[in-house]
Amino acid sequence: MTAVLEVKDLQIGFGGVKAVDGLSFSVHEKEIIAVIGPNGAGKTSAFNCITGFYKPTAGSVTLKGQNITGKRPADIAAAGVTRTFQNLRLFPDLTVLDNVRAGMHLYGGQSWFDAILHTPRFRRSENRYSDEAHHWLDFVGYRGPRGVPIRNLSYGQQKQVEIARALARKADLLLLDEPAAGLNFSEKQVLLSLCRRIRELGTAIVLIEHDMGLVMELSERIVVMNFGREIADGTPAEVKANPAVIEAYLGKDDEEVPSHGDA
Amino acid sequence: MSTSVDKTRTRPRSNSAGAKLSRFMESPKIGWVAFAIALLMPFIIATPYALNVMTTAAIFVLLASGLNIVVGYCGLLDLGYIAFMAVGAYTAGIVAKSFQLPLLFTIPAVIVMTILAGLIIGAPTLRLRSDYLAIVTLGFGEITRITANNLSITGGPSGIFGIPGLLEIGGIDLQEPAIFYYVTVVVVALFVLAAARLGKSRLGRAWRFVREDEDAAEAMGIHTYKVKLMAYIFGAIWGGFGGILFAAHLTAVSPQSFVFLQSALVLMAVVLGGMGNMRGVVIGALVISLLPELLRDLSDYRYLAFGILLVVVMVFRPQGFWPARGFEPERPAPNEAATESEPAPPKEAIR
Amino acid sequence: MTQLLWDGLFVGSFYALIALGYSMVYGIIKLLNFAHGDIYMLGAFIGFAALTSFGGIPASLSIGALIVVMMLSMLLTGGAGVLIERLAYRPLRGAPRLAVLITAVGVSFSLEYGVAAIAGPNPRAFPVRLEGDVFDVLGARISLPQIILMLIAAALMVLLNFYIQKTSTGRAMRSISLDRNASLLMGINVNAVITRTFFIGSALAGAAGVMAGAYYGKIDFLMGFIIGLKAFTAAVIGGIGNIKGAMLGGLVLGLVEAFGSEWFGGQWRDVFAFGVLILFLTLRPTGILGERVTERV
Amino acid sequence: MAMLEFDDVEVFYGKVQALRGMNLRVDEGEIVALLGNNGAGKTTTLSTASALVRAHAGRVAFNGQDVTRAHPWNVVSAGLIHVPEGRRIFSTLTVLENLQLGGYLVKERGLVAKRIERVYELLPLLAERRTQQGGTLSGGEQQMLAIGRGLVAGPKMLMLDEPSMGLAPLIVNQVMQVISEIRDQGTTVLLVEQNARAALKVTDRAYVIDGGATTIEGSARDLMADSRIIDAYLGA
Amino acid sequence: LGTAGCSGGLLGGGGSDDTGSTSGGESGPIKLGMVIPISGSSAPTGEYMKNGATMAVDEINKDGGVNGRQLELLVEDEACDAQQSVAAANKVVSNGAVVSVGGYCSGATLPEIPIFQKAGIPMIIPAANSQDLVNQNAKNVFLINGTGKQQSSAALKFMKKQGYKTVAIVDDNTSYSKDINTETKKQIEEDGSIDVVLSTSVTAGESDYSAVVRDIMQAKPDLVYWTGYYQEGGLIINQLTKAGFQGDIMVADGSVDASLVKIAGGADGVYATMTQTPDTIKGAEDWIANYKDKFGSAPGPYSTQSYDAVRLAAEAIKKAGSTDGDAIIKALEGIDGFQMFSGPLKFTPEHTLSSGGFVILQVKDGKFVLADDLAS
Ligand SMILES: Nc1ncnc2c1ncn2[C@@H]1O[C@H](COP(=O)(O)OP(=O)(O)OP(=O)(O)O)[C@@H](O)[C@H]1O
Ligand SMILES: Nc1ncnc2c1ncn2[C@@H]1O[C@H](COP(=O)(O)OP(=O)(O)OP(=O)(O)O)[C@@H](O)[C@H]1O
Ligand SMILES: CC(C)C[C@H](N)C(=O)O
Ligand SMILES: [Mg+2]
Ligand SMILES: [Mg+2]
Repeated sequence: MTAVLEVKDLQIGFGGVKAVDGLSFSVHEKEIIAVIGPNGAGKTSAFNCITGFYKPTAGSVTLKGQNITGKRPADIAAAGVTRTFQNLRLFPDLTVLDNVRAGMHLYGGQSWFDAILHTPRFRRSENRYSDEAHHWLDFVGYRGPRGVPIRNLSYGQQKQVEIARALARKADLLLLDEPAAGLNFSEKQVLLSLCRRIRELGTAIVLIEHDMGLVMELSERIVVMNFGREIADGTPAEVKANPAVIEAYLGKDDEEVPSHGDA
Repeated sequence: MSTSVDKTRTRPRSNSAGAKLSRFMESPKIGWVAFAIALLMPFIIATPYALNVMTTAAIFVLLASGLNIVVGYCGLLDLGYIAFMAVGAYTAGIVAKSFQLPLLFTIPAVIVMTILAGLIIGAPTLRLRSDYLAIVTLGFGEITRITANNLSITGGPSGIFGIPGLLEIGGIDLQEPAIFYYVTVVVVALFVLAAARLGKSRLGRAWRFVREDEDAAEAMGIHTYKVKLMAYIFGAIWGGFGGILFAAHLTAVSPQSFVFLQSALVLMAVVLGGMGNMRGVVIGALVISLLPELLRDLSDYRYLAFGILLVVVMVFRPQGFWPARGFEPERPAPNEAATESEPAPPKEAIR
Repeated sequence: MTQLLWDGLFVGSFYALIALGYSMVYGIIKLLNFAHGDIYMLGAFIGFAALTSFGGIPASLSIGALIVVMMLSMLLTGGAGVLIERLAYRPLRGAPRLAVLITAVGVSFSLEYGVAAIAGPNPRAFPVRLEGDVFDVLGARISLPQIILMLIAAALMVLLNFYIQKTSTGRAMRSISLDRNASLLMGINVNAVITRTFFIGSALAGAAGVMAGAYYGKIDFLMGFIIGLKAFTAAVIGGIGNIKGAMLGGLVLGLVEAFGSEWFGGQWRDVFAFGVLILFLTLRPTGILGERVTERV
Repeated sequence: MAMLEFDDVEVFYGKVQALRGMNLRVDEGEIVALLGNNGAGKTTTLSTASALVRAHAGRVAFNGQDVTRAHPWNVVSAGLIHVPEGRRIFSTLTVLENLQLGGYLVKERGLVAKRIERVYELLPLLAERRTQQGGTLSGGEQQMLAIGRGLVAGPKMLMLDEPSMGLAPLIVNQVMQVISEIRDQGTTVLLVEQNARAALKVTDRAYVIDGGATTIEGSARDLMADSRIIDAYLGA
Repeated sequence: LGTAGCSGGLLGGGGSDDTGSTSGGESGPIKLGMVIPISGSSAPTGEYMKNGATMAVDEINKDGGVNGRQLELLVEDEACDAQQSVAAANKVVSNGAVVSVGGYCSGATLPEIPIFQKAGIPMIIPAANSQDLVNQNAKNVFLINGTGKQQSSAALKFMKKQGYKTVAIVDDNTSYSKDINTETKKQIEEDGSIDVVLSTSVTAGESDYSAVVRDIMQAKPDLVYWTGYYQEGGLIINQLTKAGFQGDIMVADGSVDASLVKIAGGADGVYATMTQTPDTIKGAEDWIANYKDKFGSAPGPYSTQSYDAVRLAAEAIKKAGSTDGDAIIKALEGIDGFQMFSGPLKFTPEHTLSSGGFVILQVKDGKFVLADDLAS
């Protein structure tokens, strides 16, 4: 299997704090990988380095053999990475459909010239944009209204739209930052199957998640971070049994771990 | 004046009078109606004064539609927009006067100069957010005006006057007030239509994404710098054409015409009309340019009344007269749905 | 050279005083209050009206009278600011920011031409003039009134800075600017805090108006326009919304202008000043003390 | 005695109706949980109680006092504190300043400082970061800060909107413990939680909200055995 | 729809029923258009001008009008802005004006010329005096204020008489003011006996002019010549005095106003290049008293010129015996010896004043009085 993403010795610091401190891991095609770790371990910062929102102070990020370290977010997106955000980042005044269309920006298909003249090319591409927007909303199982501004949606609905927007990008690699936060049990089940269907599309997934049930059930491999470093990397079973992980993250008393899958 | 792209997506709606009206207001027909009214106006009243005021208003509509691209679509608060018109007007005036050319032939020069101006103003401002951007554009506006005021090629404080007309062919002088009015209306209508269409395209959406959240836009692969520059360049070209018409209309160009207040007035037109919605902006521009004329008879109290009216209007319609609609039809019509149920499965990733 | 520095700082301290109000109001409701310069004008006219209605003031009493009048003017302009906020800005809470900006321009027109309608369009000579000894400091001519005015300005600024940074009202002002709804959940009476902000900001502008009237001797209904723009510029240079930044920005702008006209001549001064501003912001997009954009993704 | 009471409350956002005859009651000293799907109206319920959102019909009473038409600051000073969804940290203020704002209406000076110290004890991660800007905290750290900020107010009743969101499992337990502790010290709690398993462990009672009204109500123990709840919120 | 409503209302409000015809008609009042600044920073002067013109109209009407018809003044605001002045000029044309008696800001007056020219309407410009107005060579344009060139030669003449060796010239960056600055500098340099040690501009509308004061103190000229308006002029005089400036100060006609003295906090000794004003003309006391009576305040700059512009228009219409533009122009060209405040009138072929141009005034006891008529 070829590596879709290779992260090597990644580092980023803020003032004195080293948020990410020499992180390395790789993701292979069609893999689903979870990144877990205590709050403030540097998970989101690592995502930000990979997607260009932070410029790593050291280390490298390689996407399908192409070095994307330190590039602009837009270029990295064009190279084939897409993401969601921990604190939703949708376009609040734009409609649900338009938000999803944002993910299709790289499809192109029309120039401003086409737009001014309303050429057939323009009409064709606009129809495609609309059709696919509906398709992706259907794909994530979104049931809410589609022609209204995002700010009218509840938190959970917005999370779905954000995933639909990311999917519309059709990237090789999808980074999800706590996709299950704010979802209840049945909604998490939907998310679970959604992730599997995404993998079937040929997209590798890296997700940050605190819901252990979901993580254990979904991921092939788990990377555990603490203080910016990797403290474990292995299959769910390996990680679950790793004393360092229990100490830092899961807690000793298994009974007390609130998760949905272990009951 | 814009055509809806998603024609197929209109749902059957109730047929009450109100619904009919609102459907009409949102349909492309309204643009034609407005255009027809503009063409018929001179048959109702054609004093030089009326023609002059209407021509000025039309030029103002052009400016507002250009600024709407920058502010309304892309969210770049530009407080020096009038500088683009200045660049257009001065370029046209200088070229036309020194080569004794009809103004029409200055268009290429104006386009080049305004694009240049757009780039110069755009480039350093790309990293700036909202209000820092506002002051920098304001600064550029002032720099443009003061420079024009101090250079001799621009005629210093008295500016350039005696500018040749647009064109004179076979006894028809486009400069005749009535003819000039028609020329202006047609040009302005085309530009407004183009701006509205741009707004409903991929580029137009990209502008909105940048306006709403630059980071998220970047994450979707939208090169925010490029997109912003495009907004400046389009805004600049619109302003440049406004400048040509302005120069032709007044036959004179001088720095006082490009003071900060003018930029503020164009911005008011955009906001008052409804940012981001071309129809609203057209109305806003008409109101802002015609209101002071309507209030002329109040003489001393003219601007007092204007100021109070502005406040009152905004208090009652904070979103502007005709705000951009945040809604679109939900689903394709059933006959279209057939193709939709089986969407093209996403194949390879798009680079 | 020292003269240049001194002149720059003196003008700069006026800019700073007005920029403060600009920055405060901006800080709390993200409004570029274009009417702020006109409050300064209003302050000057209130001072003018008060002093003329006192009748002739013996020169010996003038400083005392001036301070009383300045207080009065601060009170009234503060009140005017509050009224404007109540009538013209509050109804637009939650409306797009630019809508409020337009209302502000409307208010600006109304103030300018309202005063012109009442007091006439003619410029007025201020009834009291600050005159005083002139000292020679390192080759610069510095006059007593200049020193007094700068001291007053500095005192007002220091007080204000303390108020914003150290008191809980100040903290509330900053929190409202960041997230109004969350501030409500802290139990902050947002309306009251905004009112207070407008009062303080406008009162400072009113004070500056009276001071300018007494120092320069001339007031007119459009006097707030240019200085309003300057204050806006100063506030931005300093990092808009930042109180210390506004003071610093005012002083810097004063100096930049002084050097600009020295080096390039008066006609190019503003080109130079704006050029410096643009260059500076290109290198440092959030102004001198502007807070780092810490929005995380 | 009823601490918080909703009588047939209706709330609209423009044309969208979010609450349709909401009835709810939280008694003094209780911990009550609200469960429900996305968009059910949980957040709206809390916002209505804290007067961020105005009810179009019905009545909301806090501690015997009608707060349907009150201002948010009146509600806060009456002792009802709302820790909002999505944290809403003041991003450029420091952790300490954020906490101080939590005590905005507390008149005694020393009291705020004392409570802040207490928060640092409960959530030690915050103590390490007291001078860091709130906006630069990690998601979970922000969540802790939001909860801490609510505690500094010294609430009679605390409403928490998804407090466990984004928290590591260890911390979730910690937070749930904090919640039962403050109840033991006399604070009533209304809790919106998607992590129903963790929530029901500490709560006395729970409501399920659907379509803007409560549909199921019962004691935590009963609900944990209710198949409808298990299917939707707990998992087998 | 909005378009129709607005424009319809607008034009209705315009109150014009003749469509596009520009002839004044042969009955009803004879209309004089006056496009001046009523708003903006030049508003005060607009007021003075309007009053002066109104006074003349009333006097003439009281005496039975012109050719048996009454005069009517159509005043429109131009705010010193080209765009507004074009609208205003079109409005007075549409409303049937036969002569234009306005024009204060040169920049705003310039674009009016083609409009009035096309309509065949003569313009008697009471104040605006940029050389550019003359350079247009429009046959309908008549300037009854001295031009910038004339003012500059007057200034130079006086400087030489006084024996100044060094002068500083300061303008406010408006076309009128800069025009005088450059023209004076040019003439001084051609003449060769005086040094221009400083020629600079300030920005109008500010309060602090320490920069230019500093430059002047450094250059130490014998005379400072301020070519802008009285608002800034007063401030600059004040700030120069405070800085201890010892040389003389002279101002141009835009600064001749009682307010200059008040703003400066005393300006005794300051010279001015100016056409005669009522205060300096013997026998004008009655006129001033009348004006005060009528408007409750003293006349200001260009009250007299506007008064004269109306009287001149009336005279020309009377002589032409009609309201036809060409006839009036011819009549104006033929006028010789018509008495105005500035002296007997005769136009040069360029339609500027041939005599009775500039004199030197000086502030004495807070009032501008004649210091030198430059006759010799
Ligand atoms: N821009 C920044 N400035 C200062 N410190 C930062 C910044 N970004 C992150 N940090 C710090 O770096 C650390 C790692 O943050 P990060 O957001 O990556 O954590 P995380 O693993 O995603 O945690 P969580 O699970 O709580 O979301 C945190 O302690 C945070 O305070
Ligand atoms: N500002 C708003 N404008 C319009 N509609 C809104 C707004 N906020 C919420 N709604 C609508 O009101 C309904 C209830 O929303 P609410 O946020 O209360 O749900 P919730 O139960 O908290 O959901 P979640 O678990 O996703 O947070 C939803 O259908 C939502 O679309
Ligand atoms: C002083 C005035 C007669 C000058 C006039 N403002 C002009 O522009 O010509
Ligand atoms: Mg995180
Ligand atoms: Mg919610």
